[in-house]
Amino acid sequence: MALLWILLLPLLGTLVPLMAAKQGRSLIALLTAIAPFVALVLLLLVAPGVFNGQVLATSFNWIPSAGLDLALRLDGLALLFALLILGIGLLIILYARYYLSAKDNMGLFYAYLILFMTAMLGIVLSGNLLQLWFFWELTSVSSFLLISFWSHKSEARKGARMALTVTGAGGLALLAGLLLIGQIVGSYDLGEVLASGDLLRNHAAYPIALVLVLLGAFSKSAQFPFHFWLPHAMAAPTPVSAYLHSATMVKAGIFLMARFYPVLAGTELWFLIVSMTGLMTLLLGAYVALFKHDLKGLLAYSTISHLGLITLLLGMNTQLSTVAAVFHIINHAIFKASLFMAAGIIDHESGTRDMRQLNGLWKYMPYTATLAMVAAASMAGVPLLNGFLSKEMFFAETLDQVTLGSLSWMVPVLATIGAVFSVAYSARFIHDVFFNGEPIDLPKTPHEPPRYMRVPVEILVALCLLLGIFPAYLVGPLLSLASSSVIGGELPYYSLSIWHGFNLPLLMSLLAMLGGLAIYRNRRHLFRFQALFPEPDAKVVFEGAVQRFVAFCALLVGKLENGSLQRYLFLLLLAALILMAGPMIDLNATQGHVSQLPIDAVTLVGALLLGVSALATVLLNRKRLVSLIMLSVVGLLVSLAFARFSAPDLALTQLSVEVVTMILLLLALFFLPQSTPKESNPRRLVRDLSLAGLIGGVIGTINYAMITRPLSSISDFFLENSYSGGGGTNVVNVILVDFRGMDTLGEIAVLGIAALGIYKLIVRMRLYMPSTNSQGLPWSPDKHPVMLAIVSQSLLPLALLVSVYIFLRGHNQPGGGFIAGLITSVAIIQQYIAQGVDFVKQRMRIDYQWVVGSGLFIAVLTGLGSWLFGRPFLTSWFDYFDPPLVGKFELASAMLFDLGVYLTVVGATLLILANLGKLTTSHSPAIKEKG
Amino acid sequence: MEGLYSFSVGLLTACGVFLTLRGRSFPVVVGITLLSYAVNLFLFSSGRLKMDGAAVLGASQSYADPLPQALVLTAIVIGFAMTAFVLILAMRSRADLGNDHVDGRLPPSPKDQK
Amino acid sequence: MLDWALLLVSGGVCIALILNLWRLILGPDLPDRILALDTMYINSIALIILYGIHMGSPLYFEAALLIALLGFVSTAALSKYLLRGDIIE
Amino acid sequence: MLMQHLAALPILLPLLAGCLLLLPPLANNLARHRAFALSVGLLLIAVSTWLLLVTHNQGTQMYFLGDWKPPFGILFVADRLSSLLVLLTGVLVLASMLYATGGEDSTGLHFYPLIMFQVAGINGAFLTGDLFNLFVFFEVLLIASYSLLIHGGGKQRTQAGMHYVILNLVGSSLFLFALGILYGTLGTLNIADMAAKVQNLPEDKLALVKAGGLLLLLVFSLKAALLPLHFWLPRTYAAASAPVAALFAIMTKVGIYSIYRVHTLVFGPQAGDLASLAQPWLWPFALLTLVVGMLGVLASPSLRMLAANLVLLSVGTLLLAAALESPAAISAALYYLVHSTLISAALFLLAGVIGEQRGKPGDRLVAGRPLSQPRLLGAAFFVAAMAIIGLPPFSGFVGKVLLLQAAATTTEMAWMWPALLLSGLASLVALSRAGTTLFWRVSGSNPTSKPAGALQLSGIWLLLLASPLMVVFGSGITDYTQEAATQLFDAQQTLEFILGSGDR
Amino acid sequence: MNWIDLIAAVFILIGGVFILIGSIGLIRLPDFYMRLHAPTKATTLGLGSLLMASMLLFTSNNDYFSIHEILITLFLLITAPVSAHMMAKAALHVKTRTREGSKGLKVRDAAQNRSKPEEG
Amino acid sequence: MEANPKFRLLPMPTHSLLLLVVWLLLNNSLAPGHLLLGAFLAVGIPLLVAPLQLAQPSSKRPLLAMRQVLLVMGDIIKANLEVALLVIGPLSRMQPGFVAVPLSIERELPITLLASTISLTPGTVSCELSEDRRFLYVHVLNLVDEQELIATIKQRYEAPLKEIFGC
Ligand code: NA
Ligand code: NA
Repeated sequence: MALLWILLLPLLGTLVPLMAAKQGRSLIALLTAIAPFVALVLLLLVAPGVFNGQVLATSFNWIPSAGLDLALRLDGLALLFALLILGIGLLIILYARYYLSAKDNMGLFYAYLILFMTAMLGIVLSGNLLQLWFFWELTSVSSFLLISFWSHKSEARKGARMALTVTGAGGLALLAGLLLIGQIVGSYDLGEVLASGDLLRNHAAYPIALVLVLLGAFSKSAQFPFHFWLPHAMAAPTPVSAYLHSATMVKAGIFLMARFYPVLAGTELWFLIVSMTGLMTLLLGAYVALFKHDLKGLLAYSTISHLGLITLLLGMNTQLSTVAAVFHIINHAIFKASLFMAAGIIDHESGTRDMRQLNGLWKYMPYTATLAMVAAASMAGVPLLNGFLSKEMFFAETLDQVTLGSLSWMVPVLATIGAVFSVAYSARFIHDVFFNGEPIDLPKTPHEPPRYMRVPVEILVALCLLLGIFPAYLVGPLLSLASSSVIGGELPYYSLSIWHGFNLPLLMSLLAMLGGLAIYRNRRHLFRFQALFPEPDAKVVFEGAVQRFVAFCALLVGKLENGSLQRYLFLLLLAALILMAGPMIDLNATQGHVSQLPIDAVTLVGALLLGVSALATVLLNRKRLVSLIMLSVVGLLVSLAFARFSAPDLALTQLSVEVVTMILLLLALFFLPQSTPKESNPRRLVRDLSLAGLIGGVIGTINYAMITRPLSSISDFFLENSYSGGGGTNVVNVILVDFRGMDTLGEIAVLGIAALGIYKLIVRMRLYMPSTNSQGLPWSPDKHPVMLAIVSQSLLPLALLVSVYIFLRGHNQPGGGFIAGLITSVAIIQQYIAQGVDFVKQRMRIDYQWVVGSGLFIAVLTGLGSWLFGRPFLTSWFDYFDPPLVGKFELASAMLFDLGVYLTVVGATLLILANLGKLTTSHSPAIKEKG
Repeated sequence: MEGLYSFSVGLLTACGVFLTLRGRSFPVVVGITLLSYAVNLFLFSSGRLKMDGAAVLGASQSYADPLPQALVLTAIVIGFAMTAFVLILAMRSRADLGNDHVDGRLPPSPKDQK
Repeated sequence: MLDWALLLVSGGVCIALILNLWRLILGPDLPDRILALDTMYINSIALIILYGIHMGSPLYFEAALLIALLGFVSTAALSKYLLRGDIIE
Repeated sequence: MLMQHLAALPILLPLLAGCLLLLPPLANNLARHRAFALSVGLLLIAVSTWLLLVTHNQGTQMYFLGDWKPPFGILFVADRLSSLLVLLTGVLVLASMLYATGGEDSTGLHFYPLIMFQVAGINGAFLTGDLFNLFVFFEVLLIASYSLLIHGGGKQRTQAGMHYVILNLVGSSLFLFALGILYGTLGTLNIADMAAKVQNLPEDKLALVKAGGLLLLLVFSLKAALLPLHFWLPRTYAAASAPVAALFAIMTKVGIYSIYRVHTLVFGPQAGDLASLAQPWLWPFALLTLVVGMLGVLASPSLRMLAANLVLLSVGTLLLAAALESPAAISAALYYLVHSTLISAALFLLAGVIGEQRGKPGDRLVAGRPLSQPRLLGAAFFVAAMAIIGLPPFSGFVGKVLLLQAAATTTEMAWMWPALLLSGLASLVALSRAGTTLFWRVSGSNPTSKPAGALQLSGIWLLLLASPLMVVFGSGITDYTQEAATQLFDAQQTLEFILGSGDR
Repeated sequence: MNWIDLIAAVFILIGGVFILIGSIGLIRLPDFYMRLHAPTKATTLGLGSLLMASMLLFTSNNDYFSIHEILITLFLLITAPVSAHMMAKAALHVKTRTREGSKGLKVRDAAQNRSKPEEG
Repeated sequence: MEANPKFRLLPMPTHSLLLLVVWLLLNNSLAPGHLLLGAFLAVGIPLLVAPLQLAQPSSKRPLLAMRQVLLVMGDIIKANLEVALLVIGPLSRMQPGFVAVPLSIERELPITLLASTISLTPGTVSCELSEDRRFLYVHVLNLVDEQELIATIKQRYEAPLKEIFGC
């Protein structure tokens, strides 16, 4: 339970600074510190148990199906890291209180910082692989926030982005690796995973898993070649650098390697990848650090090289090297954190971090200088300081390294060279800043920092000394505990004494000292030599690379999505062709076994006319009006075909729709060019023709194959139940209003919505009307020819009567609400054509929108009516009445439904056409637009 | 008869497809209308062809499959609504963009296409 | 006799329709085409009536009636288009 | 009494509301429209939740329209899958309406009625058990979406509209061809009945049915924006006004749902000679969609475009899952579907506010003046970005992990893992660039733009809040999705259930 | 065969002949204005007689008076002249060619701009 | 309905009658039910459409009107025969031409009726009406004697119309 709180407290703690943001800065800092402090206390309380050799663990189910549990696990390694995270974290909080200026948003900063702390704790305490990854990514994110804290600075943004991208990518690799491990082991529980090392190492996928996990670790721990992001993360406020980029986050990668050491290490592959990467990084970092003029830059590269050192140690596959690694983790955390803080103080008090300006600060801040010098000495590995001890162990390990066979001698040599440079840059840190003449035009005159800003540094430096002098007592137990949980077994013998007598490691240390000092003394030449090489700015390179890639993507996308509908349609239709043609190829016999109808002359002629007029529509398509007339011929013939093949309702519908469509097309054509320019090049034409031909062919074939095969369908049911169950003899109509009433409801909804949408379009439309026709003749002045007006208006009542007739008989004979509606609208449109919009508008003031609405409403309501009788939506009701002298007649809910259809159709068509007509009339409808 | 019918459907489809692939809005609309005629005939025939069998009870001895007829009716109406919308949209695009090309911008002239 | 007449006349109407389409494609002017379309409407009324008689079913009467109405409307609309361009104003 | 009609309510409620909004006393009165529409939205969520609970506890709900039993009448089927999507739609529409109250609803006519009809169409598509009725509902939601797309007017919308509408018109024609083929061979329209018929199909109809099924797949893929039919998506979504784009986030899912439904039930593993009809096609193209989505995400010049391409990414991901054709994959996909839909919707809304507050540069990814609510919107954007990238602690990572796990046992892993992980990386790069540019690369001051109102922003928060909740209650949700997926794949049981009900 | 069928057959034949002639005229006549005469007239009578036949037959075959065909005739009688008129107006407006040698071209020009015809 | 403020139950009595007849024609029956419904529609529809009707003179002499109708019917049959013969006969014999018929009636309805009759009868189509409605332009398929033609039209068709509408 305590474990949970150790994690939860800081999490809740993130809210504290946010809520306290209005308070004074010291108070914020104090309040912020409470949660981590309590967590630390809790940790120390549970620590004894761990020292007694048990592994504390608690776990709760979270998302079992994903294998993700909230599982906490505290062993030696976790304890060590948790201590570092919380301990140094608290110091950082104190330090940041003084580092941040008044204009920085302190609450936010602390919130981010604690969030990060939580994430780190989550990593080290987690007992479930997925949960580990969860917190791993959380560190990337929170560090992004911290690095970009001064978001107005370009380098802060870029640095943060770079860090996020690199570590994020690593995180994805890690996820893959962890999932793979989980798959191999069959569980994501860390305990089980750690228990199945052999299974893993012998599994075929081991190399992949290893590489993936290491990618994660290396990217996080800034190992070559992923090291480049770390220096640019220095754009962060120094407390962040001290915490994330020395003590904790960059150690997460190390932690990961240590964590999985028992199951992944011990193979050739592990040695080669890990140790060689480590060595490379060690040398590179140490060398580059020397040439950095920025204090933090120097420290950053030194961090890189020390991380390389630890990695190298972990890679060397011997138990002692592992112990050394763990020991150096501790030491590096301590001295590097203090160095960063010192650097921060210098920066804070002198206004710059450039060592070319910073000189002889000893005079101004002797106390800080002393602290910094001790820490730097420890970094250089000077005896009596903690850095010295782990470095000795390191040298010792390099010496009995045999895996490289006859080349093994290289390891100690290269290690020494690395050490030489680390001495050199440490020397520079000391001499170039605190001595070496007078400061050169500093922004401020430096002086000692506020009392409490120094305290953290003092504590850490004290630790450097104490650990350096009494290692065995102070760090011995913790070290052995942590190391044993890394090795996962009995520890080898090792002594933490300062003096092992004169031996090779000591000699190497001495060489390093002297060599380092020598190099620093003659640095001018080295700097001059280094100046010959251009110094690439990783930020620029990285950004450039990303931008080039983005541009490339944009190019590709532009090529693909070239905004040409013709291409899109072509692809769509081509896909359709392929998908339909594929199966049809397998079909061996196109013709089925159903006896076919004989061809009669009339139908033959009809087909001929249909074909010819369709072709004419295409061939004459550039003369738009002509092709429009042709189109309506096609429509006419199609409806004749429907009539021919015993579908009178379809014939009627097709006829009326076709005429309304034509009127619509005419209205539109008036505002469009009267002819289509010739712009398709021959290749395009051939392409389209062949595609069209092929699709037509395939559709025709399918159609033929289909209708020459027998069909047993559900329709018999409709024929049988139409009268008894639907109360109508016109089965088609009964299907429409009863069996499949929902389709009809949807269909009229579509019509109504279309009308609304079209009205939307029209209201905002600005079109000029052409002053002459295509021949250049002016329009006839005779707006409303007399004869047309007279005849149309006398036809109107007749037409309405007919539509009533069609409507009423619909249920039993061809007809119905839809056709009736179209007849009505056509009749009214005829009035518009003959008499004009204004004439009609003045005389019949109907808001067609309401007609549409009420039509739909009636239809829906009719459907809902059946609810009153406890029947489902659209359940129809009908009955026959036979009152005296009126005669037998039927009443059916379907008729009411059909009335809804009727109204919707009328409303929709008129809403469209009438408003389209208004388009060129004086009053523009745009006034209606507002609300 | 079935062959003749299928041929006509295929022909209509081809014509519709070809026009749909044109670059200007009006021919495209005409093409879509043709295509929808073809579709309706196709869907209609899925109930097989029948003469003298209107699905009105008592009007004939054996009836044509009424279901596809109902479906086609729905399809016709929906097709009408859609055609109307795309047509007005084409006008709107002429109004907003100053040309009647489906892409809203005129293509490069044939010369610089090559 | 009757069937014979029906067959013959349907043939005649078909020929008529073919002639109409011919004129429709031939043009030469738009009025010719409108006239041809109008005639087609009327001839198809004839065809439907013949079909109705042949089938002996009144189901197709409405179709004929409708064509009569709609043919007029579309002819009027097309003519108005030639006259005014804007058919609803 | 309502209980008995529960399965129909998610469709009828918005339909009725749509009508009422067109009639007095509500007609043409913005204030009343807002009040009414929002309350309907809340009601819709309540109903959908109820339906979800009922289906989850009492099993699949069926609703026989007109009291005609299957396979003859149309029926609505609310199983776990469809109820989940219906609820998702409810949340989405409420959010987008809340946002619209900020003023987007008055930049054109009939906003709320159209939204209502759109929802009716979407829910109908999710609930119907009849293939032709599915077509009808597709058309309803399409026509509504056309009208909503051009809401607010402007060149881009018209231009995008032309492409969107015409492509979908052709798509609808193809749908009808497919329907013709399937009815002409199987003689039925009820999806379950089709499945039953397909299982013992006469030899000489095989090819035809196959053609029909594949054509259907094409149509659904067009709606789902599967490469190479995806072209309409980016520009359409980028052009639409924010609340509309947010609602559109569900539209691709309708296509995906249809593929899940039809090509699992009718052409699924048990379909005899037509088993796994879709998979060989889905595989390569879903993968390509993912790749193109990645490119698009990186290439996006504006936040809307970015969000649109993120939708494309999710489409690729979801169809890859469909290609795996395993309950585990579908279960993961469902979780991911809900998550990605909500978050991409939130991104569209955010793009809207950001665009407004930045003035001239709008939501284009260039330096501009500071926002008037940087903290608030920054936080929202940060959450949305992390969620969609798949970074903890938000819902994205669960979905990713589940998908990766589902793929891990298959041979396709070698393709799918890199694709999924890289798509995550691409979004990471793109969104970090976008965010830092929009919120941090600012110059000058922001005198003019007024801060977005609480009601408007509540729409965004509603969507974003879902993400952490989906993580916290992950176990419950994943259990649900798993059951939904198993139910989906248990075709035999479904058939007996639906067709058996005809005798009862 | 009964005599009603016979009469009907005759009507049908007459109708057919007129319809055919109308369409022949549409092809055969040289200019628009002349073509206009053929269908507008021939069809009225043609259809009329067809409808007569239909009336006869339906009335004889069914038990009721089937005279609704009259409606169609009525419709056509009302609409046909107006259609012709509108088409002629249009033709005049777009200056459709007239066959050379046709009389009253001055009148036609007057008609084209709906003004008074100048005398002589 | 602002068009005509004073409400009349039968705004167009003749129309109403016509509608009732047509309704019965449509239904092919005299059943009381149809009569009832027909009557209802005959009253209802005119009420709906009345506002859209331009006021027109009503016929003063129905009997004369009847006679005129029959006469025109006869002429139509004649016309058809003539035209048929002309069409199939040799084209060279035809002498097409335009004629301007001066009008002495002004109201729209009579003019319309006249024009229609002209169009329906022997080889004439009324093409255009002059702006001032004083001249009706007619195309003649075979123009033998212009003056004679005009005279026939005026006395055979226009005169009766004048009487019927009493103008
Ligand atoms: Na210096
Ligand atoms: Na107009």
